[in-house]
Amino acid sequence: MEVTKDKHPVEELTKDPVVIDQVKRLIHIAPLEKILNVARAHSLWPFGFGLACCAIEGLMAANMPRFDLSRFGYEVMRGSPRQADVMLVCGTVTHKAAPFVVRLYEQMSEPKWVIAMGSCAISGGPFVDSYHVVPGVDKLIPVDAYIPGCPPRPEAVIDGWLMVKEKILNPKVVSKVRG
Amino acid sequence: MKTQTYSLNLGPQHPSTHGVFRIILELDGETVVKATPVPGYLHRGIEKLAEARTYTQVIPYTDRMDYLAGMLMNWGYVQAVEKLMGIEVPERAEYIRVIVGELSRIASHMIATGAYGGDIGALTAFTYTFRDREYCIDLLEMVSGSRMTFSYFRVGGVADDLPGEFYPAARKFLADLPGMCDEYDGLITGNEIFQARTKHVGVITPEMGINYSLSGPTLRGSGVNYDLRKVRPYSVYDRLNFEVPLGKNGDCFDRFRIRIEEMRQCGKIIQQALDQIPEGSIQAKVPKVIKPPVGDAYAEVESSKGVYGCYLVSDGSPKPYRVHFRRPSFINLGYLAKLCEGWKIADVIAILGSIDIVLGEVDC
Amino acid sequence: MLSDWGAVFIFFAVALAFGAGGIVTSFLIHPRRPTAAKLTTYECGVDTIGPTWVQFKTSYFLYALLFVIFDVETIYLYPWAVKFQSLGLFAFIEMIIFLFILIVGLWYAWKEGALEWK
Amino acid sequence: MADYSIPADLMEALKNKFPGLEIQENRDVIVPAADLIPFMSEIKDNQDYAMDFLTNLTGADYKDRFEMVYNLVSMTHGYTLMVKVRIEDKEKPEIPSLCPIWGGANWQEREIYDLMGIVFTGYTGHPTRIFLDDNFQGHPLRKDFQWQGGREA
Repeated sequence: MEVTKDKHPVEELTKDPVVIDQVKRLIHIAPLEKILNVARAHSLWPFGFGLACCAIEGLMAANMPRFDLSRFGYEVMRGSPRQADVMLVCGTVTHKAAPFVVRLYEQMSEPKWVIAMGSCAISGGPFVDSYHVVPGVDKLIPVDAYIPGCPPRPEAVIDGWLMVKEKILNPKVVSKVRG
Repeated sequence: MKTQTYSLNLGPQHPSTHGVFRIILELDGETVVKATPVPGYLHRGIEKLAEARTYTQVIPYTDRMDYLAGMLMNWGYVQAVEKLMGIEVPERAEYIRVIVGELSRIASHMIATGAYGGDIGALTAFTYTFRDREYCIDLLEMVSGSRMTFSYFRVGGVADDLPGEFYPAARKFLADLPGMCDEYDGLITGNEIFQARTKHVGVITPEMGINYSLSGPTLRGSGVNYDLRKVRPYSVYDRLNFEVPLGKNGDCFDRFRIRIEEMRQCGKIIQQALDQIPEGSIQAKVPKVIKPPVGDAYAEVESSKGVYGCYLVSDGSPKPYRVHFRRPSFINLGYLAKLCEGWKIADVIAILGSIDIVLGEVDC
Repeated sequence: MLSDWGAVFIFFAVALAFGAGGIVTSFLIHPRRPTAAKLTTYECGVDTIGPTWVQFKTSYFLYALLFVIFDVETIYLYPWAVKFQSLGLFAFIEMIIFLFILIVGLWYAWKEGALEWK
Repeated sequence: MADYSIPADLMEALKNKFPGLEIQENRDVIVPAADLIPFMSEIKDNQDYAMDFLTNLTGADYKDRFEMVYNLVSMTHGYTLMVKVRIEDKEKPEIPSLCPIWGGANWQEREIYDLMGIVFTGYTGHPTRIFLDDNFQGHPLRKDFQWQGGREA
């Protein structure tokens, strides 16, 4: 997502700094993208893309009564990439599955995000030495949030979702070192 | 008017394939003319990786195969190593293995029940079964510290003892279990839409089931009484009495119904095991570095999907020379191609759901 | 006289605006980045196999046709059902005849096997 | 563990019907590749053994030979039997397929061909890969298989 520039339109009208500061303080023209981002961040539609064990924790357990992802508004699980916002890659990406992982990512409509869940999706995990495993899904598609664990607990998955929300609301948060 | 058949991908990315499993369906309208299953999208080469690991390091790979019943996977592998080395597992460890194994079976059957309800369209069933599975997973987490990939078994015993608060929590869970199973019966089994969609669909005859080496609820749904815990009792199963539920006409409905029955029987088994568990050590005398004698061994365990076997070849070094896992989900799928012919697309999803496959185990 | 129809018209306009509004605003503001890969057909993540424009069975068409007929029939039933008491016996008989004609049509379709899925 | 193997007298009957048989001390049976099919159909059809359930079918790659391992169970009598077959020819390993006898052998044989490279003759549809792509070079479970893992040094 390109970062919108913070130029205020009043700067074309006058060069007087005092006026510009007052107008900037009073009239806050949020670009349309920022408003949409607030709406998007609070109702992301996950793309149910269960590969292996993490799918049970990330797609199923996190959505079910005890951990209840719908408290955050992310429970609408879509089966097709056309209607999904976030691609939750949970499980091991193998060489045979790599082409259709990339294809599904490309078939998703903008704006789209990717969460790599579990050590298999992050770096190949326990199967990194295998002849048939892609060591990390970020070798195929750009990833926005990584959730370590094998499998990560549903609470960690929810924390991953909140990281993506944080990233959507103010993109500069990416550069801030967390924790 | 002659109609052309067309090919459709019930593809790797599909809500009802329980993971990345692909069936190329040749369809004439709605009816399946030919079905070609294509597994392999999750093939991680566990058997090749196991050859480069020591005997104890292979244990975490086993419960990433059938990640719904991790304990039973550990059991199959560990039993093969013990048979190869001729180790006698102490009494208490055997009882602990039965308790956590049956708990893992309950958790696996709960997902199978909920997912099958979801496949047929009863999405709320999934919520109920998962809510109860969380209680079952709490018990297993109390014992092993992890929710799904336990790696709790060791060659010659188990990692550590049952914690003190496990017994009251387990008894409370066992008291609620029959109520949970009645709830699933009332919610799913009794639903006539569910029955209309699953009765007399995907019928497996006993002869075909045996000929195609099917096992577990898939085979017992056709009335074949083949449950390793009864046919060749291993561990302490010969001291526990329980019945093996059998189906009558081998259709999707029977395969589904006996899974709920099996959950009730698991409750009875755990009850008896909790009553009879003796005191004592939980780990046999095993050398620090496990070097089995040269030779091979094959041992089998009844996992929630069927007979789970492990064939081990040792050349005396601390690393296994060859490890082969007999995976029930993989072999149960061998019959899917013939089973789906002639049924409609919706029935194919019902049949695939009733065989209850887990892709980590199919592709190994 | 006009005001009565005016109310109906306003109701219709609001309904139209509500529906079309959502579509138009989303059309205006959603980002458009059509890439070649994005426009390929989605079939579970893999390429389609074989020709997809095939002659398929007529039962799809017959089912849709029967549904449309009986859907239209229920539209006619609604106004009648609303004014059921005040219309009296004559309208009741009239509607029964109308229903009977359609039931005969359904019976014929059923006998001819339009509903079975061969 | 109770002993579920075939009793001695039935084993003797097999021995003299198939002279090439070699019975190990733990009652595993080594069958020469030539009369694998007759042996297997004998123990399946002959009601004394009634080995109608093929539990496991796998292969192992040793230095001087390949070895196929079949585990069989008799549903009626409850016997279990492990049958081994040695394939001396390492360059072109071939063995008759058991699919005509047990349908369950189909996928397991395709898996062994895919990962080990042992060709199963006498059945249409073999040998085809089941897990890996058709253009995958080599058979991973062979000891001489070279591959490049994902671990950055």
